[in-house]
Amino acid sequence: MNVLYFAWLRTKIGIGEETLELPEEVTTVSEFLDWLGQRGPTYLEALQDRSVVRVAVNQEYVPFDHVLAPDDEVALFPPVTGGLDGVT
Amino acid sequence: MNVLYFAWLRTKIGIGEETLELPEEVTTVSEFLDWLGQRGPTYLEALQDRSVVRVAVNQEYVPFDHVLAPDDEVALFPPVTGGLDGVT
Amino acid sequence: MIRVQQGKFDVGAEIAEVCEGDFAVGGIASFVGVVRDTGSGPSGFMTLEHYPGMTERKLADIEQQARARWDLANVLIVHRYGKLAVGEQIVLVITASAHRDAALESCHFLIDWLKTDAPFWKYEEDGQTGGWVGARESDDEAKLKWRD
Amino acid sequence: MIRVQQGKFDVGAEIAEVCEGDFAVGGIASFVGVVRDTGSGPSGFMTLEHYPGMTERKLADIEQQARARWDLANVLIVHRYGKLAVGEQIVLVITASAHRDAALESCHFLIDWLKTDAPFWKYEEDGQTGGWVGARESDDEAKLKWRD
Repeated sequence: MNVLYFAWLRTKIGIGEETLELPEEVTTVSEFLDWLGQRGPTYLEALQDRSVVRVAVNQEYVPFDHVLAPDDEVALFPPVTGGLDGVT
Repeated sequence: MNVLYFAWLRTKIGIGEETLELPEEVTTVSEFLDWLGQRGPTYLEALQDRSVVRVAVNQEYVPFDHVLAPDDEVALFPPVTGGLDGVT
Repeated sequence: MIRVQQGKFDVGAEIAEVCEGDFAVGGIASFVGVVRDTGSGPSGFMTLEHYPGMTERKLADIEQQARARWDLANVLIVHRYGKLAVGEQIVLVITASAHRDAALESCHFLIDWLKTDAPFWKYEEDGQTGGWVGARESDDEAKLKWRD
Repeated sequence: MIRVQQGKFDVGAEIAEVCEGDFAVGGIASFVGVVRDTGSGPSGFMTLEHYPGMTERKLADIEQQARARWDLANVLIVHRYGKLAVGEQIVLVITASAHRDAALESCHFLIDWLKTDAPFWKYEEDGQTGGWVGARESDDEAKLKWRD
């Protein structure tokens, strides 16, 4: 499975992209995040507050109970801060 | 008194600008329009429907009972059709 | 800032200039009006007559009204007059602000005013016939929405 | 039409192109967003990160929503990413229509969406320190007004 990280999730985890083989018992996004957190302290710290983690599967937002497929592109990122910058 | 004509008032009367000496008894815009209409058939025709004649004195809109002064710049024109053209 | 001119304007250059060096400006709204095809086909044209002097006064006045009502860093209104072909840009309104709502709403307000109250008269020609354009009532209604 | 790019855009050229040859278009509304000075002074800058592919999908989707809601002849959204200095143009929205309300309202709608939902993340730097920008709640409220 191809996994992408953006913004501070990327800088905390230290990489922007990796290919991971998920164990069979990991089926939902939520289970995937639990499993990912056990891969090391940087993952654990980056994923500890789930309220600021958004997940897209194949470039569409999904809820945490979404079921993953082996060929999915999974992206983890903080809530978007919007594009437009200059105005209130 | 300097008198200006715009749009179809200009094309009907046939000139864009003229200097006129008003008789003493002509004091208001309304009296001025009556007097102007007697100057010839083109004036009469142009001014016959007062509801489509707008008057500005010294570049400000004035009502028909406005009192004129000898040095005024008086402009006669139809209701404006606006600047912007392309959109509804 | 207002300008009444015969020549074309350069939208990109005007937008760049309107907030040059002003780093508090975050958003610039603009509206460009184009001479439409009024059924005469793309070869038609329009002549815009105005009252030099009074036009500038009226435009400057509406700019002040917009500035009093919204928090604007800058305002530019450029209006052309003279003979304009179908497809030509005729009017440009730019409003710059730190607030996107202020920029967009004031731009809308100015455009509604220009559509109805700008002291211009239009003469339309399709190559064979021509005529002065009359006032439109529906535009006056659009203006009423800006009343407090 | 949507574009996500690193390089600058030319507002005037984009506006001219958006209604090139379309004589039914009478008005073109646009909005240019500029990188503001967030207190770091005019020498600060911002890096805009995005998710290539998803960004384009999301922008194309909101364009379709605007076209479904308003009678628009054309829509262009250009959004930049990468490192941008204070004062640089960051986003451009152009909406062209035969109706000024449609052009201006849809432009406002798209800008509100871009401000809140465009899939970008901002990293601000003032030369010494830097940090990721958090989401803002007040912007979400602005978006609610477009709900039917």
